[in-house]
Amino acid sequence: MAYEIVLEQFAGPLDLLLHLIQKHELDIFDIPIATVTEQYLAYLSAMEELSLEVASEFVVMAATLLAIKSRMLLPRPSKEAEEGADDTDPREELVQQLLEYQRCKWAAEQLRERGVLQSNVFSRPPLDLRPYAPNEPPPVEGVSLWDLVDAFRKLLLRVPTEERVAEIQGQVLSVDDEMDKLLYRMRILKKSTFFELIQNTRSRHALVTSFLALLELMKAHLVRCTQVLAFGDIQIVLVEKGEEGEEEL
Amino acid sequence: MSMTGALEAVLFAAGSEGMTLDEIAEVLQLSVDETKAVCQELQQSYQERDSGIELVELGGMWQLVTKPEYAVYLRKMATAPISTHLSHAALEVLAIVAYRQPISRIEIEAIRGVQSDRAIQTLVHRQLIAEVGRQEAPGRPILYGTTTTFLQTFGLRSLEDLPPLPEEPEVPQDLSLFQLTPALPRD
Amino acid sequence: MSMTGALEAVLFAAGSEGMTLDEIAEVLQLSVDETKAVCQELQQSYQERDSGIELVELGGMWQLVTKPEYAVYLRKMATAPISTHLSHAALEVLAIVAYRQPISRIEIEAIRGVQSDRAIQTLVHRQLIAEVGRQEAPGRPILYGTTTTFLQTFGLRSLEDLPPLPEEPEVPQDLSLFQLTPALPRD
Repeated sequence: MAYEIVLEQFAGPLDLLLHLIQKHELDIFDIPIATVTEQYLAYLSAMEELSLEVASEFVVMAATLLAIKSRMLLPRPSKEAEEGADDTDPREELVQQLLEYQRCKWAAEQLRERGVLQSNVFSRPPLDLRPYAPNEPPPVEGVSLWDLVDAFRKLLLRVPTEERVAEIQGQVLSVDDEMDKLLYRMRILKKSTFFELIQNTRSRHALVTSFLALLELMKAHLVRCTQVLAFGDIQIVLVEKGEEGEEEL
Repeated sequence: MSMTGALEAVLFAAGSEGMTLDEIAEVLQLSVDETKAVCQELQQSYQERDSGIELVELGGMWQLVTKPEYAVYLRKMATAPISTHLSHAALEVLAIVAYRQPISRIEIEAIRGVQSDRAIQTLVHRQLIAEVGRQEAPGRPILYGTTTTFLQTFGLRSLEDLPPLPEEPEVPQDLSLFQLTPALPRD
Repeated sequence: MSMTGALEAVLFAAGSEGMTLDEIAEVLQLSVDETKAVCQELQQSYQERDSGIELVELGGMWQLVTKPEYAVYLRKMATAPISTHLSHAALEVLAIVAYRQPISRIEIEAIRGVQSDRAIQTLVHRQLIAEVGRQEAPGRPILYGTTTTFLQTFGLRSLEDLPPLPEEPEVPQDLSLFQLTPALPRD
């Protein structure tokens, strides 16, 4: 199936969201946020299963969706009760972002089509006009050797990094491994805050992986998360399932 | 001898980068208005006969190019034009810069929702966008704008030739997305 | 579309090198006899109208050239006040040729990311670079190198006097991608 190829085509989380909205013929001005969030998370885990690298932006969007979803669940203050209270639709900002991104995609497609048309047009190199010049051109003045070297140096800066030679040390972090690690720690701690649990994480990439792994653990009902205070630290509790957890200790 | 003949000879010699109206006027010893009239006359005559070339204005430069319908023959020759193929990401960034210039990297990324530095670098390298100034903000971020190469690459006389963006607030509530966005290559 | 139109487009794009009848026949997918007939037809049509160019056969090569009567304008182009300094593009190309010679146009354009034929033409015209050979590749592209004029202009005894280039800009080895690019402004 063409699943993989389709996944790789997404230029970013907004692209993926637009795709979901279009595919399910949803109203962009009234997004059923619970459904979209669910589908979005399903795509992310599919990407994981296919070992595609999930960029951190996709994870950030997952968090944004979850945040909107939870805000939608809060009772809206009645209009008489709180005048001027913040009763804007929690989806508003996202909708605006999606609309702007949609215009961006439209414009990109216009450009692509024009580029294709223009690539059908050929020119020719300029004619060597030396035979028509009666005299030798005047000598070049005002450029020094350093201008030359400087021009080359600036050029090198303009060349994209991927075309230069550089060694990049890769470190593959798999969500599966991270799930095992987190579960192991949770079996010791039983209860932890998110911050405690991930305190050994050194890079953002690792942080993202840990976060994804935690989401997976929640999905598998192996841990439960609670948040007592708004913006407070998230409490993570191991879901006890018989004795297997005990045995490993 | 005719002025259109002279213009054709001159533009033929100038080749791929073309000439501005001022430059042509200087060589032909005509006023700019007269030059423009001769350009239009030559354009007309290319349209009327079975020529293989035509006169176009791209980014303020007048140049002779082959007619698009003959591309099939030209592709068989080695002198293919510099590839315009750009990645999805690069095209998106380019579209944003084209319509929202001058614009900073941070602003581009806010619209796209993803890091865009690599795409920006590619576009700078291809000289489709360039630094046009600095934002009066902490760190004085670079502001990007499109270049003449951009206009030439996409067959535009000027930025005014860009198709107008679909407007935002007036989008009727019941307009389906499919009407808004033409044929996206998606399932 | 017409065969003379196709021929005109093909010869226009072929540049100053011209093409043999065999090569043209191959591109147009015609027999050599048919090709010759189309060539003559195009020649005829250039004579009949006020064109600035014509089709000639020189040493077995068919090529488009400007008509001799318009040479006066080309002379004007050639003697257009040449500034004594070099454009930014020309300087960049010259730097590439100096450090990477012998090098072809395609290779120069790959490094710069943009078409460079005009800058190359300028440098050839200013005698700072010259053809030093041909690449063993399809179309046998011209290879460029610097000239004695180049050495004199920059006060060099030989190419060995060229200052060594700074090493490739260092990419910090252990910098993670995320440290390189600051976080996106998100809630």
